[in-house]
Amino acid sequence: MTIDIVAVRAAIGRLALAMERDFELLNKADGALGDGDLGVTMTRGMRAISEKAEDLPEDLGQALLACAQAFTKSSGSSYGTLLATGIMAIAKQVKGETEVGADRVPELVALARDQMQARGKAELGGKTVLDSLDAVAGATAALSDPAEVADAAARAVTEALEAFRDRKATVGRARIFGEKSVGLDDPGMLAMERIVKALADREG
Amino acid sequence: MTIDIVAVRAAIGRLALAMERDFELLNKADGALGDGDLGVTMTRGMRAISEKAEDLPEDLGQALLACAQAFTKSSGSSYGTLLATGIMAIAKQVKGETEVGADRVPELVALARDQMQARGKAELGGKTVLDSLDAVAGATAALSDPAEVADAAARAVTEALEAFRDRKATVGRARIFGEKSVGLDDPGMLAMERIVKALADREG
Amino acid sequence: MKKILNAPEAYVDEMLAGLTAAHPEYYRLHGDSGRVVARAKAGKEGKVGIVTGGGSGHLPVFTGYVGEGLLDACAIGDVFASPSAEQMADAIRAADSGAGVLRLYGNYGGDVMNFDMAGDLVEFDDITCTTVLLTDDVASAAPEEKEKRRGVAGMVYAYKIAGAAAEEGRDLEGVTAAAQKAADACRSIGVALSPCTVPQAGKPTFEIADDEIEMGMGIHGEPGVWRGKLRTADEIAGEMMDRLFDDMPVGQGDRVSIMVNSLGATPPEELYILYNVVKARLEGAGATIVMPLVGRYATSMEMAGVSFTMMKLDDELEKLLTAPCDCAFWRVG
Amino acid sequence: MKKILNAPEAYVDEMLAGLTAAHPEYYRLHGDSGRVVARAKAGKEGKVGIVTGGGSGHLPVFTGYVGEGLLDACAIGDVFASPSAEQMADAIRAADSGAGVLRLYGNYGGDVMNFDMAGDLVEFDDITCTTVLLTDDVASAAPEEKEKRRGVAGMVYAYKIAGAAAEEGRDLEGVTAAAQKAADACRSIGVALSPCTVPQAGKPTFEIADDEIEMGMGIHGEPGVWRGKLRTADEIAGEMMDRLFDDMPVGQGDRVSIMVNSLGATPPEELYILYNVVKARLEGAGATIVMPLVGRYATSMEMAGVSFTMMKLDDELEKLLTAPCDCAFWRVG
Ligand SMILES: Nc1ncnc2c1ncn2[C@@H]1O[C@H](COP(=O)(O)OP(=O)(O)O)[C@@H](O)[C@H]1O
Ligand SMILES: Nc1ncnc2c1ncn2[C@@H]1O[C@H](COP(=O)(O)OP(=O)(O)O)[C@@H](O)[C@H]1O
Ligand SMILES: [Mg+2]
Ligand SMILES: [Mg+2]
Ligand SMILES: [Mg+2]
Ligand SMILES: [Mg+2]
Repeated sequence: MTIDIVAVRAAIGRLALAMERDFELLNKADGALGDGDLGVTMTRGMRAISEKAEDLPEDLGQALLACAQAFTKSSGSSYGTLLATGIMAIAKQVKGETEVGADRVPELVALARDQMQARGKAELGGKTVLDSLDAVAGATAALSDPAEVADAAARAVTEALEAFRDRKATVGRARIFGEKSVGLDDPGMLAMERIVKALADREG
Repeated sequence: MTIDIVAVRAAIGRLALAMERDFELLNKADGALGDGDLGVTMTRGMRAISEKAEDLPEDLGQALLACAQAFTKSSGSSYGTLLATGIMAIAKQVKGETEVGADRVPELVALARDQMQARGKAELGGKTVLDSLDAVAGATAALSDPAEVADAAARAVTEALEAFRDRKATVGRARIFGEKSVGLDDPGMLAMERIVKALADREG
Repeated sequence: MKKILNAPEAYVDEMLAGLTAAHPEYYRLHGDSGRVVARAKAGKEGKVGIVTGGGSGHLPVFTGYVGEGLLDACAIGDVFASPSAEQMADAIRAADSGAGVLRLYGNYGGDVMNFDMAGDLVEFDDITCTTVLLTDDVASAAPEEKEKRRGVAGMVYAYKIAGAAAEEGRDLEGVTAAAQKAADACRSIGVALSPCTVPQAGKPTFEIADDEIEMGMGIHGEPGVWRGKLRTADEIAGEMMDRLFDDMPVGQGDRVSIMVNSLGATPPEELYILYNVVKARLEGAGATIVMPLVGRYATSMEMAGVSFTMMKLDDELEKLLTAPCDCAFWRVG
Repeated sequence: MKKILNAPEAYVDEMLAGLTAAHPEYYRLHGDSGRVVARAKAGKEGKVGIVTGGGSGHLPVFTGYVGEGLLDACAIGDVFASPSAEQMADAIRAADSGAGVLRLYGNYGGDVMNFDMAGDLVEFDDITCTTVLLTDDVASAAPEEKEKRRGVAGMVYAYKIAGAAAEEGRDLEGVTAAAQKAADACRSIGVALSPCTVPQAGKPTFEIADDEIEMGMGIHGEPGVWRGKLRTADEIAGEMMDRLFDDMPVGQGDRVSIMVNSLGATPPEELYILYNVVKARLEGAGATIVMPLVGRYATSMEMAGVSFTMMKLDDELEKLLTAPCDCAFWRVG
């Protein structure tokens, strides 16, 4: 089983639903360490993408580029811009392809991570979405079976969230909370946990 | 017994004391129907006059003019300006005299009332200090014995206060309180009651 | 409401010290009462003088409007309290350059008595004075008792018109007539959302519930026409325009200037939201808007709320309104 | 805190509609995102463009400073939220007249990422961009981490300097260098007395007791350096000046401009009271004050509080600071 536009559309559907469901959860997490808009960013962004889902071209690069642009237009929040940056990086990489194997996942996630790091100018290990992606890229490396990739990704993203929970935030609005951020989930890592689980179809 | 500069100095002393004593009372009455500064106006004004008391000339006209000016400089409140206007009117009338008989009181009070009315452009009967002065002028008319004048003035000013209590204010800041002013003393009438009683030495 | 100050008694004097220190090119203290502000550069010789006065706490009103094409001098009292007649007389003297002085101010009892008395005082200096009173607040008395109305932000328009007329070289009669015409052409209405605190009183000027507003409330907290639940910007602006139009109808071809004024804390963002309705209503009535003023022109310290002032123009008023003026808070041309 | 608005979602769009309707001689909406404001009259052909951007709720920052001798265009987000990269790209396009565009804005994470991405987007249009970030808030990071500091009211000085440099006809490199010099010469510190309410959030940005203030608090309510009892104006101003002087010593013969800025609700009266201390401290250190700015230059809606921004001048900066500029909120010359 490979990833094609049909799979992308299905994933968009699952993700959009998950983000409607997690609206309050993400706002609340961001409210504790930031400005409380992460749920808004994610539902708005996914609604914008959902509206385009049916019209997405077969070319995965073009399709993902359209998704990134829809997300970017929907808000200017940090997370939205970072996600769009990551999706755009993947889009460029798969331009012209209509099918992508599960074995490409680690490479593409790492690519997104790197581009997002360049955009946000933050270090790895800073308790941000980058650490979630880093964990996913690491855990899926060398895997190629779709189910195994999905399992590993879902497990890794949750483990990263838990592993970083008791560390201090060093980046973005959360940084100003300093010691108070210890024990609280980074909102961006929490959001990425929900995103990866929805994409991997490994909820609950 | 006539009124000379010694009597004026004694009266200033009594009045200044009374105004210190009634500071809160007058602020409160003005607070209910205005901006709550009438006690401030009166103590400030009387302090300014007291400072000059020893240096006042024998000429009652000159002495009262100095009192009026001291009061005017001390504040710009309506009551202060009205009082100064009244004192100035009396000052002009007694210019050059060093003694004034008690029989002149009704004439001088009426004069003050008229000049103050011209300054404030308010009708008699409007529940203001003018009505207090009008009552005093009326009650003392045709009297000449100092003690009788003092008694009549003190009685009249209290009666006026009571008579107007249940009427509606029509002038100054109190006007905007409309019906709510019924049952409340007009602060300026209350102040005049305290003033007249202190001047007449008929406290309590 | 918290205030940044030293001693309450020092509030006004320190404020004036800072104002004149920050803008020495516009303002200077005149005389020794410490409460008279005059232009840093005297007006043209032989120009009619214009003075105003009133309580502190309304910046830019009153002192702020001393400047070219505006006022010559201003007497300023304690917060929300009239200056003394002596101070007003000093202001009149500062404004006089031989051509007489217009006293142009708002209709408040204490101010009126003191300016009248100040007029008596300066008679000795052979200064001729005239008076124009602003009575623009439609909420403060019925049309039949128009002369009892308070003066509010309409003052700013009157300063502008009178100032421009004086700058043009008109004589005292001419300047007074222009000011009176401006005063007659202005109507205002305010709505208050929250009170302010007079430093020496130390407590808010009035109490109002967290979800209430008061339509027509005065700038010192004088009672308005109704108090009720907070409404939408469109509803608030709509009612305010209704009340202005009821008092001074506006129709096809009319030219009007409109001021959307913050009473202090209300931010410009909210004024612009209101302006959409103001504009739609005026243009809907067939009028043309000339030089709309949106901002803080007449305030009550940190009070939240807004006022609208509408001035109907004829050619003369429009020319004077758009003529140049310059002070630290307002520049035209 | 009560606000006058219609729907919270409509706040920014209605505000921009009102702003451009009230001041059509200064501002126009550009493009169809509805969130890009450009000069009504385009700048000189071949002039370097200057854009800024950031969240709404800070008027006159950011949009208000679009104007001659200042900015060419501005992308504006929801209240306290970054505009999107697309909107910023549109603003850059509006500002460009072939000589390149300086992105001049405050150091906030979202804004930085979006302006960078916007730069990527306009590369396709062959527009050369440079960047200068304001990091003037000394309370937001230690001197060793100066590059992490937030940008606050120093932005206004940087707009003024960069705008004047561009108007002079300097090239992109020259304008960028002037802006960077201005940014490097600015230090700010703020103190908050009360919060404001973001319309869509509906509740105050922070809570603070009735007798407390927070020194160094950010304009969105970011924690400051201490929270404590309200003090006198002299003590507050004294500590703020201490913190500025600690970060950027000022001595004999220095020429500095100083901004005493209200965060919104704090009235000018209180700013002038503070200015007395500011002036005494600067002159006491032997410095000369050039063009002090006292007023509302960078706000957070109805937040009560003040900020001080100090800019040390050399001949170049002083010349650019005092050069003419003109927008609806500020005029020099
Ligand atoms: N510079 C950065 N680099 C990496 N991740 C970042 C950066 N800034 C923010 N983030 C991530 O984004 C999340 C916050 O996103 P968001 O709520 O959109 O921010 P804001 O509302 O401040 O724009 C953080 O929890 C963090 O995971
Ligand atoms: N126009 C007027 N004519 C007569 N008396 C007046 C007038 N205005 C005010 N007063 C009197 O002055 C009193 C209020 O004085 P004061 O507190 O000094 O006024 P304010 O503080 O409003 O200047 C009133 O109670 C009334 O007796
Ligand atoms: Mg956020
Ligand atoms: Mg945000
Ligand atoms: Mg009173
Ligand atoms: Mg008073």
